[in-house]
Amino acid sequence: MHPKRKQRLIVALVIVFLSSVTIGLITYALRGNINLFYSPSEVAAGEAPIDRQIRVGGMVVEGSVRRASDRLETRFDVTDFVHSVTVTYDGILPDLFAEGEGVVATGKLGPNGVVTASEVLAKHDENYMPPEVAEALEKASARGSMQ
Amino acid sequence: MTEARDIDIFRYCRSQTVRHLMLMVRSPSEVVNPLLFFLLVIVLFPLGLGPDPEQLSILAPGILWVVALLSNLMICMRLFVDDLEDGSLEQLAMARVPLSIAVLPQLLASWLASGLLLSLVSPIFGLMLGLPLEVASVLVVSLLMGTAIMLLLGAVGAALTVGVQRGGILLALLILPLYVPILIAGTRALNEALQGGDPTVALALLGAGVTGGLLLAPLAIAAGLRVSLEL
Amino acid sequence: MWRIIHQFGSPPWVYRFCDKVIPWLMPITIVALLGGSVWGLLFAPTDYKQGDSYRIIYIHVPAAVVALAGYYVMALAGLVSLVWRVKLADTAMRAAAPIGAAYTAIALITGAIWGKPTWGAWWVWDARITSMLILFFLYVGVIALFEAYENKTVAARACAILSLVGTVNIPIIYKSVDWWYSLHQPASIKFTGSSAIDASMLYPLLGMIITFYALFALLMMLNLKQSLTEEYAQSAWLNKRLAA
Amino acid sequence: MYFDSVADALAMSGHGVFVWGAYSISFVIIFFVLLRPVMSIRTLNAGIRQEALRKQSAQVAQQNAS
Repeated sequence: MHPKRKQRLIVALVIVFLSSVTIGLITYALRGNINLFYSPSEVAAGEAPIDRQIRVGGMVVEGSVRRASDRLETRFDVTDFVHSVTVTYDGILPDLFAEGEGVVATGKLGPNGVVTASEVLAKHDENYMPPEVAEALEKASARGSMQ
Repeated sequence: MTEARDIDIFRYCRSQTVRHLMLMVRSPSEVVNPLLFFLLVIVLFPLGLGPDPEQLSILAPGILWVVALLSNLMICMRLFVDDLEDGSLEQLAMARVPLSIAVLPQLLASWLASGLLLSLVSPIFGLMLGLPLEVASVLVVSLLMGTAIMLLLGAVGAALTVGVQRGGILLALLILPLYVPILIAGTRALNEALQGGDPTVALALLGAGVTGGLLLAPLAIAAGLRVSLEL
Repeated sequence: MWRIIHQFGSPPWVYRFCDKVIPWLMPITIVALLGGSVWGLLFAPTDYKQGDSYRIIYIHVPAAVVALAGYYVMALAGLVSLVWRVKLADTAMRAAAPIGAAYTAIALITGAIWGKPTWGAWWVWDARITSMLILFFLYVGVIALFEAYENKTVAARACAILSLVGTVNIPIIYKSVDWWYSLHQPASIKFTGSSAIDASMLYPLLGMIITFYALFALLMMLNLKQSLTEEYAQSAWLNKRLAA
Repeated sequence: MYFDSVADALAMSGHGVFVWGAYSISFVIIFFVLLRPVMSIRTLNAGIRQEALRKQSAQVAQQNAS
């Protein structure tokens, strides 16, 4: 083969090789669980690793918030409406933290299935509506569930 | 003319790499200084944070990567400066080999002298910061790939700023934001390894960065050098 | 088709176009900006969860949306200037950078202020905030690189390369930071299906987004006009136009 | 108006500082990016006009002299 053409062929092959490796590695990486964010169902199924920093997100179960009388510690359940997981947190909770609201807790999952959080952040959802609308929606859903 | 055009780019690359390596051997301070900087800054952290090994090992991945990033920045600042001054950069641009390929030998030589060396000695620094020996392999592999991407990206910035007076701070401003994904993937791989997780995902992303960077960065470097040479 | 492109490449034509459009775009934009803010501040209903602090959305979201779009405008101008060597594309790119930086700054500052009552922190290293901060540095980098070169034609080409490198990196940066840590809510305005935002709040928000785009266009034209006046101070067409 | 009184609108049930602060900072930034080119164009134009006048008078003076 003409040396010039041979060079071109090699350069083209190198480009093809590099791009296929790039695509292959990216697809491999995307298939792996790269996010350390777990839903309570995943925690319940034992998918979350124990004793390492993870994040658990979901809704705070209504009526589950218990505050210790002598310390700052708070216990509450976080649910994704299928399973729930108990979270304990020793610190000041953000303003928007409330029962029935979304939170993201960062902490370690103990072998007893309780997450000891080092940080709790209120995660506000993407819904924006006037209070009257929210009320009406609530009423509508209450009526719907009664029927 | 046709004879002159038929230059063997592989032989050219090989000889250029050797030439650049010889230049570095002749002035070893350029090789040793970034390593010394790496060592000095790493020594500063235990002195500033206190010698508690547990606390240090938590911070170690971040410290190692940030310092590797900074010493890489130091190398990038010097990357094309001498070549521009003695005119060999202009020769390179005029050479019969495409500029995007012609810059590769210098990058390879710089990486061998900086990234490779730094990665290979990094387990020692890791030990100083309380990292267990088990994660040494992940540290070395992630740094090998990370320093390569950083050099490729940094060379783009160096090519753009080589003609500018006092381009050092400017280079940092241009390049450090682009280093963020590398920093995240690198520390992630180490943290995964430290906590008994699976570092392969983060390592795969770094690998993709190396190959993707090898594809795209030379084009940007060549374009940047042409701008700096006002060709 | 080619005639239009040719016209966009012609400084006198662009100057005249800016001169014609600015006098009516400026008052409209300012009125829309004030009107939209009053609507969002005083007339839009309060949110059922966040209360009144959500009203920052009418500044924060439009600024963030246009800041990101502005980067692509800048990179596109850079591409045109690199490939077709259109001098006006250089000027457009230079015009876009400070506006983009200002929009990013607004998005960051209002985001921080909104974060305090909602998340309980002025600053969280959330994916979108961090990417926005990096976007800000990219804008500042382009401005600084342009200022660093003596020869402005060379400077524009260097900036074009930098902004193109940034374009490749923005999705990667966003993805990597997202992977690292995320707190932001998902997008509220959806083009398919029903929006998660009530109509009484959506309309002022959409109005503000359009207004911020208009403001971007206005600022682009002002900056373009300024650069053209600077570059062509000696030219006959400009002198004639100013004398008239 | 959604609010009952001006005081309510200013207070915004306790979030007033944040909301009004965010809006005013944004408007200050917008004001400055808007003002910069406008002022710059004004001074540039004045300079160009002055230059043109100077040239014109120089021309007239030359004509008078010749």
